[in-house]
Amino acid sequence: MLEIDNLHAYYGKSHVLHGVSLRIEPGEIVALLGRNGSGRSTTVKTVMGLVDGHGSVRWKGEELLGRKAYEIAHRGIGYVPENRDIFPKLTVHQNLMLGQKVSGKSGRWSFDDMYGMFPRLKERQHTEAGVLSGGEQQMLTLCRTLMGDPDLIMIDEPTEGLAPKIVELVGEYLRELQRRGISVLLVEQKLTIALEVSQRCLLMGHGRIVFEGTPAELKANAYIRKEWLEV
Amino acid sequence: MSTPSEFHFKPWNVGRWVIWGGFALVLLLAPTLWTSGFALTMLSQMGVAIIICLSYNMLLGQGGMLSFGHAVYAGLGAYLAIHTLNRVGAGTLGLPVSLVPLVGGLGGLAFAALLGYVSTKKAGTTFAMITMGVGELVWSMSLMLPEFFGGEGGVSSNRVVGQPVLGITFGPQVQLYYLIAVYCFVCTALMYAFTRTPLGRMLNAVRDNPERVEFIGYSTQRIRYIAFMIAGFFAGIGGGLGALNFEIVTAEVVGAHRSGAYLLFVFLGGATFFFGPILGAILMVIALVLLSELTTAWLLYLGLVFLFMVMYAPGGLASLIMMNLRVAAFGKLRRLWTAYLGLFGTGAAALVGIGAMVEMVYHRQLNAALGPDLRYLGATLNTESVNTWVGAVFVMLVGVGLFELTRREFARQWGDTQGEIEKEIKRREAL
Amino acid sequence: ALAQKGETVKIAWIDPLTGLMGPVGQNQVNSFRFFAEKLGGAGNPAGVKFEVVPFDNKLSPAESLTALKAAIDQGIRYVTQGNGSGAAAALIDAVNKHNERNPGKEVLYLNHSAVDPDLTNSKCSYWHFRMDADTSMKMEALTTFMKDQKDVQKVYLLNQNYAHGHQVAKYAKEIMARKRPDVQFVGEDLHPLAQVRDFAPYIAKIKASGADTVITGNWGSDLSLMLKAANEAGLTAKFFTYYTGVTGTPTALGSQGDGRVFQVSYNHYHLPGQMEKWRDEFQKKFDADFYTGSVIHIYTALGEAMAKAKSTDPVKVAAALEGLKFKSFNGDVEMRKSDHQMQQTLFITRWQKADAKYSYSPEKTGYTLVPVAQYEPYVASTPTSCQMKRPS
Amino acid sequence: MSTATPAASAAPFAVELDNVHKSFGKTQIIRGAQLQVRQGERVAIIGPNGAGKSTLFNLISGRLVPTSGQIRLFGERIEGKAPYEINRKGLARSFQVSNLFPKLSVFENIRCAVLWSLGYRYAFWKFLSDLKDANDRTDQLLHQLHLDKRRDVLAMNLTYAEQRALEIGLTIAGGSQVVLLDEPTAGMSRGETTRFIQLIREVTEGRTLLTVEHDMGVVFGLADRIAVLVYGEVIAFDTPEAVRANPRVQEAYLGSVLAQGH
Amino acid sequence: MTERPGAVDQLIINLLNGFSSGLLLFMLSSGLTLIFSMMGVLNFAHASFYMVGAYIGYALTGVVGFWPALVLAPLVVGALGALFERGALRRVHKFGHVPELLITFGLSYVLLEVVQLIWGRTSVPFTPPTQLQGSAFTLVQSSVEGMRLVWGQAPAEMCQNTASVLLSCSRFPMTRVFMMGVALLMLVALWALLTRTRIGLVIQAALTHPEMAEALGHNVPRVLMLVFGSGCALAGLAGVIGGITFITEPSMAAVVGSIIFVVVVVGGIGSLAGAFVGSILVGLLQTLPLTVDGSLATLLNQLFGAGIGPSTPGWPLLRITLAQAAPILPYLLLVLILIFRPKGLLGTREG
Ligand SMILES: Nc1ncnc2c1ncn2[C@@H]1O[C@H](COP(=O)(O)OP(=O)(O)OP(=O)(O)O)[C@@H](O)[C@H]1O
Ligand SMILES: Nc1ncnc2c1ncn2[C@@H]1O[C@H](COP(=O)(O)OP(=O)(O)OP(=O)(O)O)[C@@H](O)[C@H]1O
Ligand SMILES: CC(C)C[C@H](N)C(=O)O
Ligand SMILES: [Mg+2]
Ligand SMILES: [Mg+2]
Repeated sequence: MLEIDNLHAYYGKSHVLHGVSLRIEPGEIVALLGRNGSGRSTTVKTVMGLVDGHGSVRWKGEELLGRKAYEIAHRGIGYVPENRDIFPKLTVHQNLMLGQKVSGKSGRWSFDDMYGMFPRLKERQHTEAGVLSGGEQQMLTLCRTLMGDPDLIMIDEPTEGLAPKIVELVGEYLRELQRRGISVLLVEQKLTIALEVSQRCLLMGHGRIVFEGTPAELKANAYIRKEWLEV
Repeated sequence: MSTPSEFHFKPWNVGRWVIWGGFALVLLLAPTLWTSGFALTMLSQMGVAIIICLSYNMLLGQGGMLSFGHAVYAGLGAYLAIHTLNRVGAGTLGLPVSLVPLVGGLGGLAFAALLGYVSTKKAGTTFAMITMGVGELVWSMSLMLPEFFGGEGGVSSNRVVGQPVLGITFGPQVQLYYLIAVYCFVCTALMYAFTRTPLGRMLNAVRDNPERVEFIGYSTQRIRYIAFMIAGFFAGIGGGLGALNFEIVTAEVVGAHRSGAYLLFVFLGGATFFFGPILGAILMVIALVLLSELTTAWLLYLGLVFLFMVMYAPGGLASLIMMNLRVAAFGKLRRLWTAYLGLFGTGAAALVGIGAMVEMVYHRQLNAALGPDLRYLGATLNTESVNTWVGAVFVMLVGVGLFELTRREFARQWGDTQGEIEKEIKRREAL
Repeated sequence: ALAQKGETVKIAWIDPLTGLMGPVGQNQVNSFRFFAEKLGGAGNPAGVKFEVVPFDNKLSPAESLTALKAAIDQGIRYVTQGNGSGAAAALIDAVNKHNERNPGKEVLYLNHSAVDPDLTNSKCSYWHFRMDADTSMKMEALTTFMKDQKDVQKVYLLNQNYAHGHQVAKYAKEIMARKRPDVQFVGEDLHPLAQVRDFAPYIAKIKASGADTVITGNWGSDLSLMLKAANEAGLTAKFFTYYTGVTGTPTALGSQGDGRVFQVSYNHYHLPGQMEKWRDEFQKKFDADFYTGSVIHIYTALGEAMAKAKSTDPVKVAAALEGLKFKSFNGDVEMRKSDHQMQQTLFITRWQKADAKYSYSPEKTGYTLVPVAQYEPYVASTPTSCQMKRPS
Repeated sequence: MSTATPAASAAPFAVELDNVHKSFGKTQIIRGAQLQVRQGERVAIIGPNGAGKSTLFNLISGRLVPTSGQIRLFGERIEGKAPYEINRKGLARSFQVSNLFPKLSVFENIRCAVLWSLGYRYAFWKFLSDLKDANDRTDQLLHQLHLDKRRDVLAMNLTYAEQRALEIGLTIAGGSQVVLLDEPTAGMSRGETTRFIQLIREVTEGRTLLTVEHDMGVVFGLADRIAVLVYGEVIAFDTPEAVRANPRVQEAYLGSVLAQGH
Repeated sequence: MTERPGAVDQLIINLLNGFSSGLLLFMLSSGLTLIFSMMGVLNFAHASFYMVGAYIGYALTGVVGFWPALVLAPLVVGALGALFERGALRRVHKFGHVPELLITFGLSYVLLEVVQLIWGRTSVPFTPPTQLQGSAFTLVQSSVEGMRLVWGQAPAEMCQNTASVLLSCSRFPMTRVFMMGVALLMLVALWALLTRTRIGLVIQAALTHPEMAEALGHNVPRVLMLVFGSGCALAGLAGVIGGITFITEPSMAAVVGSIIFVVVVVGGIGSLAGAFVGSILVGLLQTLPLTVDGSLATLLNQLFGAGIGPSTPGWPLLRITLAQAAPILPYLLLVLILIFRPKGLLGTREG
């Protein structure tokens, strides 16, 4: 339902994406892997309308490029940024409230689902989000985006700064999404959970997709891993 | 702070010698280019303004301290200076007139030490508001303490006192101008030197990220405080020179309007570069003194200039200049000059049109009785006749229209050049 | 056949055109232009033409000095100013210095409305001539009038906190004590100039003091807001003022203070003959009221003096101006030699509905100032402490 | 895997936490933490998210004041002192999210951090360019951090990894004996991480090091001893092997991930 | 009885005056604090919008009559504000707070000149409608019966002293009562808007991470425009009411210019309640001291008979009466608050 075709993106004048093409089917989890600076975040941001790009990004048949971020969000795409971007002055609960696009409407998801998934947040729900621990903030962003009830959720490095145990939790969380029929674009660079949860892996390098295949294929292909993931 | 060490600029740094030499030369020759007495006072006022604006930028540009009360320190310095001058005049104090500004400086320093202590406890908006409050306090005080502030009439004095030192009485304006010029040069040099010192650099650090500063061993409050006092000192010197220049000091020098003007024009000149405030100061004198002589609509023009400058050149003049210097440095300015020509041409046309209309509106409101005719850029406009209005509108519309077109073209070319420069830089880094 | 016949005398007008007193200044510069035509050329014995060159001093002493420099550069030798006694003092000082430092380039300062008595006493200067009547003289006239008003018993002084206001309060107390020892000053206040939005507290205070009379030098909104608040609070005291006439005040005043507001001035709207024509012509031309009568004094005095001196050289003219006697719109006037303070007739006027007899209504308010008393120069004349230093 | 060097085991204590408590409002975050780190030791602090690791660092570095308990640096009590005072006593820290001087060049960033330790304090009568020692030390540090190529780039224009490196640089520049690093390798790829650990080893050579990490690879690669913080308490403080074996730690923190990978 | 009549009623009147001017300040500062706290913009043109409101109210009154104008004028001003936000402020938002502040600075110049071009440089006769003219009530203080309250304007004979009784009447004008009423309504309305709606949250979120707020589906630009617009509208409303209560002239902006910042900061940035308390406090601080003619000197002399006179050092300071010092008290308060409680009285966060 999301088709990216030959996408180019620039920061000022520096050319970052050199024709990225990929598609995501309903209800599948796609992992977007790659080194630092390979352009994964940029890809996601461009889809979200936070960086302007050229080429085509079609969502359920509609062109998204040139649309404003909030319009895109309203069409059912959720975005979890890599640097968390929680609203520090608002409480945890208020942050979640802002996840909802329309007050009180969060479709498939309720506050309790969230607190159920990450009990830690329930304990902290009335503290200013700004003082949350790194990990707690990470959990909060995940939940906040879900409250908007997206059909596709693009998550940028969710396991970063999480305790191993929580990392597993996140894996659980992703499968839960899938169970509820939500597609996921998972941006990762450590293979940790990516290989476990995803159906397809895309590998990015220098602003291009350099490999596409199942986790198994990626595991098998030592050369590609060496070339595009490890040093 | 005038330890000699600050003067041995790197001898091999030619560029720096050229710049400072040029600066000195300009100060030296200015009065020979503009000779009239009025021009001389303007130049003198510019010299004073330069010192004060530079001192203000220590806070705003280098320390990220938005002060609404800088006039307080320049002003109180001025008052102390004028009182000192009167003492000298009365013979109760033996001090060469040329040193009186230093008294102003010490005054500024003292008050900055006193009031700055409370102001610099906090940063950000809190700091801004405290300075505003302190400013208003001092201002209202000035009306309540005529003994010191001389009430509405202010304190006046005579700078021709004591026996002339090698024939210099400071009677003639030009002699005073050169005194101001010397102070201006030295203070500018000192303040530039300041930016090259440990404290100066830490001040930038405090501006960018006060929290981290605390974790590399420095007390942000202390840094702000010291910087504030130094700024106060130079502001005071400026004030003292101003006192000598006018031979009168009135309460307005500590007023909020002054403080506002310093802020506005420092920003207009460009707070992000050291020399920005110098441009700002020159503009300030031109705008406040000359412009009001030229047109009754000066306040409107001033307001508009600010609106547009802030919108289109938030870095101030200085940044505009530096951007073009960068283009020049990469030898691409030649490519842009046609675009610039078009820009200025059409822009001028638009301005002429707009100016004509503004002037006519004002004329109709204020001087209609003096007959319909209005002198404007050598031409005579009849504010009654429809034709002139149509004409003005036409000129304006055409001007604006063409300007917009050329602007687009320019923007495109500018974008390209910047892009190439970026690439070039990347390439050089790669090597 | 006079030497200077047909010569053009430029006068630098250094007063506010923007800010607080902008409107007052605008009105005054128009007055100067208007009478430059009327009294220029054939209009004066010397046959000189007058040209006014306005400079906006933004009511600031320092700016006034810059303007003075500019004027001198343009070779202008005559300067006039009037709004703000502070600027006036600064100008006197600067003119003194200039004339001392640049012999042969002397400049004369003709003061049209700055009324601080110091200017012709402690600060008096040979190069300064005041055509307005100073605060003390006006107070003399005012108190002479109040002397016979038996219902004036308890006086309250409410003034702007600046030179002019201070002077009014000071002289009110001094002179009243002399003329009406029985009058009791029940209170005094100084409020910041043009800063007060709400006069109710002051009025409440006046009521509490039980005052039946208020003396104030206030002008502009400071005066009208004061009277507005007085009405609202039901304070029925008499107000004795200096500047009810200046631009903006009549409009703001409106029906308030009908019959209870008095003004002291050296002129009023209903002077007979030539003055009426000029008043109406001015009104028609500028859609404004002519109240700065001293403008006429200035031109006439210059004309007379230049004729007498057979020259437009400020030094000679200054000499001729000293002790000059001539006839002006308010009768015989004299530029007193000892301190260069014009001696002239003063009027007390009252704010009330315009009627057939007193038809002219400032700012078309339907109200006007009608003369209720008139005092010969000697009545309001005050002694001077001036030690005039004349160039040898 | 390095084990506690015999030298360290005898050395005097650098940092001591004695029954430290910290609560925000009514929520207790640190509940009587006990920890004693010897000079020259490399200690990793691990624990679930929100256990209080960063808070602990904030308490030690003076960013926060403990509600109760003692914190000693080289035997001297420092709780409640201002960050800059503590820093002057020889303790420096890095931050979980890079905390640099964005509008200053890389070189300036580091030089700012060396100034105080070289005794230039608030001097405004000396030229920076004349401070040979400061400039040399800075250049040498840049070389160590592999940032000498980016010397004159503004900090805000650095890539993420470079910013992390600079963050470490700012921390160690002052030459403090005790160094606290909060998740130094967070957000780095495996490859960079390995390089980075190497870097940290070099630059903190011979100093006392406390670091917070979630990446077990890093932890075991870097630490002589590991302290496990759970709900504001140190539940274990021992050699990596021992900690890894400890069932409480398994249950509270590591989970099963440890089995696979690394 | 010996006591002069009019002591109590004067006190009451003074308090009422203090409150009413405080409430006008609140009308102004509520808008300012709204913009300040939610957009982080120090809107130096706020007082100018107050003036514009008065003038537009005056102009509209001529066309549609006062009451419709009372509603329309604020809307017009609000629209102007929104327009400015859209056209200018939005562009400079990314440059940081100082440019934002300076652009409003520039705007205040332009507004002043434009108003003067359209309506002239002196005051315009903007009078209250008949319903609001005259007194709301009169306090009649009698040396015999004490004080009582008469609605409307007390008949003259009630105030005439007779041989036996001393009487004094103090009236309280309708306009002020109206002003107080509107201000209180405003307080309630705003409070509802901010606490009962999500918009407040969205704005605060946009303050720190605008991009993220958009990515979550909130139309941030429009919200900001709304906020700025409503802030200006509030100023406009205050303008219309201030215009009829006091005087409609160009300098009316300058008079309130900086005092409203004092109010906002003293009360606590971002706190509506704070703005309210601050306004009342400053209002009282501006009025009550005016009634006190005592100075430090008199105080010391009376308390400990310290023979302070013109010869005493520091006499110029000691001599100043509280009445004269009144104008500076708010600023003194500002500085003290910022030093000892930078959050402001009811504020939640610093700067
Ligand atoms: N705001 C920006 N301005 C300029 N260049 C940028 C900006 N953001 C990213 N870049 C550059 O674009 C390239 C791709 O960045 P991006 O963030 O998409 O990489 P990534 O794959 O997400 O890596 P990581 O997130 O691990 O750093 C990098 O070279 C980066 O330096
Ligand atoms: N200023 C504060 N006010 C209230 N609670 C706070 C404050 N600072 C931290 N906390 C709480 O203290 C707990 C510990 O935070 P801390 O940042 O120390 O966790 P951490 O161990 O660093 O976790 P992570 O590994 O995710 O960074 C968190 O639950 C956080 O919400
Ligand atoms: C013209 C007047 C309103 C001003 C007055 N003469 C003064 O001294 O300020
Ligand atoms: Mg990324
Ligand atoms: Mg942490």
